[in-house]
Parts: sequence; structure tokens; C-alpha cells
Amino acid sequence: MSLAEATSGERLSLEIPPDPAHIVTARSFASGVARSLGLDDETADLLRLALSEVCSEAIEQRRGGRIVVDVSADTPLARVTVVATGVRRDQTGNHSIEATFRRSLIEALAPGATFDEQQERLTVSFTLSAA
Amino acid sequence: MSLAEATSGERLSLEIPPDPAHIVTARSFASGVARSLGLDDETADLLRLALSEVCSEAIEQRRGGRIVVDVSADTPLARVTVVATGVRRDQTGNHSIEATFRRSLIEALAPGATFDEQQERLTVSFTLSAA
Amino acid sequence: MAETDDMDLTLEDQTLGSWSILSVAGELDMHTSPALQERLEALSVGDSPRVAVDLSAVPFMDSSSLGMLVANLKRLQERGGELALVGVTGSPQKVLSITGIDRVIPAYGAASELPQD
Amino acid sequence: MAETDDMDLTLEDQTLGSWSILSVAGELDMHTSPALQERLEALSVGDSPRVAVDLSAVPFMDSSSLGMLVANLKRLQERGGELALVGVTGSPQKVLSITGIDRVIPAYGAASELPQD
Ligand SMILES: Nc1ncnc2c1ncn2[C@@H]1O[C@H](COP(=O)(O)OP(=O)(O)O)[C@@H](O)[C@H]1O
Ligand SMILES: Nc1ncnc2c1ncn2[C@@H]1O[C@H](COP(=O)(O)OP(=O)(O)O)[C@@H](O)[C@H]1O
Repeated sequence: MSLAEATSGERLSLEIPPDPAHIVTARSFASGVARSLGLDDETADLLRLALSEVCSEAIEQRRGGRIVVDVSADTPLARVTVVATGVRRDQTGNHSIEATFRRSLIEALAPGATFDEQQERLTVSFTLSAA
Repeated sequence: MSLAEATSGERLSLEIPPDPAHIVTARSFASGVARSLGLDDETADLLRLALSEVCSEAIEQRRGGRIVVDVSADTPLARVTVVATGVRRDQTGNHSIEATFRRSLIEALAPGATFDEQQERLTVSFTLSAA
Repeated sequence: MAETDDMDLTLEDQTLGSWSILSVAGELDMHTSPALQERLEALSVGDSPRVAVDLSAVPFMDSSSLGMLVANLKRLQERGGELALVGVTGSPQKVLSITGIDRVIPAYGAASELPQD
Repeated sequence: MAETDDMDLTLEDQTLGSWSILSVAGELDMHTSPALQERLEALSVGDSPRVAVDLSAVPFMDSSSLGMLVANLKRLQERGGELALVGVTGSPQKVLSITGIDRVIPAYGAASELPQD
């Protein structure tokens, strides 16, 4: 099935514990999604990197809870939403140097990505277009 | 993280539409899970094949609905549960030749796999041990 | 030599003596096996057709193509033809052996080993 | 030559003239980069240590190792030493260039190109 055939709104989801050991599963999920949506290799790389970064961000900031990744076929390619629940770790708002690099990468990979941070819930959304 | 370190009961989940195009995502998910649980290559192959078969079975038998794959770290390695919801396609109980091969493969790969079939819900469960 | 590539699966056929050899590259599952079926049917024409499927570039195969392979074996035999497999290792080998299909469809290590009598 | 292999990441070091070369094989993310940090620290000892990290066998790298690379650059420079990268292509190249780290840490195509003065 190429993207053209993918039903708009068709949704694939992944749920993982907020543990660095499971970020590899988010990337493998991205590889599979890329193949089933017929994304080109460069866009697949972009999706793998973006999900790796967003999951790392969620894991660094929270303790416990879950990470849910949703990818829906949408214009131009897909809409990606990552919701992390769990207790916020860093109450002071200080960002590590890793977090700074991470934010600038996410913004470069997914311009217009939104971050909605609340006490027990972080929601990151972005639209995937061809790399 | 090796399996020894994996918290027992730690759960990874995947949700896909019941479309053959998305079975590749179930296999990629299996690859990621295998890496984060530290499974050896042969057991990873077994998990990829078992999930491919179970998802195919669910897709062949149902229309609409969703497929949810859950993998939990458990003794000896993991507990895998696949739940497919959707309207049952084949009311006569006739099995295609593919379904026959599929069942014998699933039984060889995951001895003791259970199939609970109901009108709108198919649940397949098995325990993963080293290949 | 004809080529089909639907991004997921690449199919190429060529003639070697009395055999049509269909080389498959990619993963064979419920999504991709219909493309293989289509090409197999197209090759199973004429008098006593001999068709060999080369699986050496198939890193993953599940049971979705088994029914089709058996049906094609039967169809080819009814026409006085033959079906054979070439380069069966790894994942295809495992699936073919668990289901016993390896005892039904003859397999050869390489296309050069196909009987040309 | 020392070797570390935690199944996900393989780290090997060897000496080439005045440089210690740490070759990384595997994906570098939040889970695996602590192992790299540990090995980098162990190599950053003595007088004016020169350490090169070979990334040619890293198919995936995200930002998790960037802070650590920059911190090691600083630490090595404080000791009169140097940090360099070798074999930067693909995913590592992309991440290093988007974040501008490629302008901070010198990179060489191959270990043989490292300055030996
Ligand atoms: N269908 C397959 N058959 C055999 N091995 C596979 C298959 N899919 C993946 N692998 C192996 O599993 C490893 C990890 O899988 P992959 O899903 O690609 O993870 P990632 O996307 O994080 O690289 C790969 O290096 C590959 O060798
Ligand atoms: N981290 C990665 N970097 C670059 N390419 C990758 C990466 N992971 C996977 N791929 C590519 O994506 C393809 C499919 O990914 P994979 O997750 O292995 O699917 P599957 O498990 O179904 O084989 C692989 O053939 C590989 O070339």
C-alpha cells in the first residue's frame, strides 16, 4: 500500500514504558510505519530520529507513567503525536545541555512541532512532510 | 538493558488497523522489542514470524476494528497477547488452506498458544521462550 | 526479462534452458504475496511449463505464500509442468520445513542445478 | 586493544601514533551513550591525551551523545589534549551538522588523516 492508498486518518500506535532501553522500539516502530505508509528512505530516517528525540525528552523529564506514540496518515504525509504521562522530574525548569540540543533538533526536523507541558502530561505533536 | 534487568511485567504495545499493509509494522515492532528485551537472534526471528502469522490470521478473519499486540516481560522471556476486534468475516467456520498452514506454524512456534474466538473479538496468547 | 517493483517486493524473471526463473527480493507476507501469485500465473502458460522461484533474496517469509505455492504446483503439474524452489535458506526454509511443504516442492541450491532434461 | 560489548553497542580502542582511537559500532541513543561516555573518560588520562571517536559503524545517532562529546572536548582541551571525530557520515553527520557541533569538534575522513605532529 502506498501512501496514496492509505486511508486518511488510519492510525498506528505504540505504547512503551519510559525507559531508555525502549527507545529502540520507538525507532523500529518508525521503520515499520515508514514502510507501510510508503515513505521514502530520507523521510523514514527523519521519523526515526524525531521519535528517538521526543521519547528521550519525555523520558528525561518524567518518572513512571507511559509513552504513547500515535501516527495517523494525514496531509502531506502523517500527523505524529507523542503523549508522555508520569510525574515531572525537573520542577525548576532548568534544561540540561542534552535537552537544548534535543529541542533544536526536533525544531529542525519537524518545524512547527508543538510542546504542551503539564504537570503529569507532556504532549508533542508535529506534521510529517517529505524530508 | 538485558532481560535480567527488565522489570517483570514491563509492557510494550502496538495498535494497528487490520490491513495487510501494516503487518510489516508488527514485525518491526517485534524487532525493537527483541532488542530492548535482549532476545537472541533466533528468538527475535521467532517473535517476528509469530506476530506476522497471528496478525494475518486476525486480518483474514475480521473486517474493521483494531489489532492490539501486547508484549510483557515474563518468565521465561515474555508473554504475548494479540487482541483483534472487528466483525467476523467467515461465519461458516470454513478455514482457507492459508489458515491451516498458519495454525500449524503458530502451534509449532508457540506451543500452548491459546485462541479465544468470539463474535467481535479474537484473543491469541502465547508465552515466548528461547527458540 | 520482466521486472515488477511495488516498493516492498521486487520480482524479476529470466529463462535458463527449459526453466522460467522468478527471482523474488523482499519480504513475503499477506501484503506482498499477491504480487508473487500474479507473476507466477503469468509464467505458468504454454506446454509443460517449468517454473522455479528463487527465494535467496527473501529475508522474511510467513505462511501467506504457502497455499499459493502449493496451488501453483498443482496447476503446473496438471499442465505437465513443474514447480521448483531455488536458494531456500533462513526464514523461507524454516516455514517450508515446519509445514512440510519442503517435502512437496523440490528445492535446488542454485538455478544452475535445475534438471534440464 | 580493549573491547566492550553490551549487545547493543561495541566499543574498541587502539592506538595510532599519538592518538587513541575509539571505534563505535551500533546505534547511539540515550540507552547506549553512557557506555561511550565511560570509555571516553577512561581514555582521557595522562598528559595531552588525543582521543578520536570513529563513528563510521554508527548507523543511527541522536542528540543523546552530543552533550557528552562537547563536555569531553572541553575536558581534553583543559588537559592540553584534543578530541576528534573520524568517519562521520549519514545519521551522525546529520545530527552534528543540524546542531552545529561539526563546527566545534574537528572531523577527519579516516584515522590515517589524523594530524600526528
Ligand atoms: N525480517 C527480518 N528478518 C531477519 N532479521 C531482521 C528482520 N527485521 C529486522 N531484522 C534484524 O533486526 C535488527 C533490528 O531491527 P530493526 O527493526 O531494523 O531495528 P531498528 O529500526 O532500530 O534498526 C536488524 O539489524 C536486522 O538485522
Ligand atoms: N536505524 C536505522 N537507520 C537507517 N536505516 C534503518 C534503521 N533501522 C532500520 N532501517 C532500515 O529500515 C528497513 C526496515 O526496518 P526494520 O525495522 O528492520 O523492518 P523489519 O523488521 O520489518 O525488517 C531496514 O531494511 C533498514 O534498511
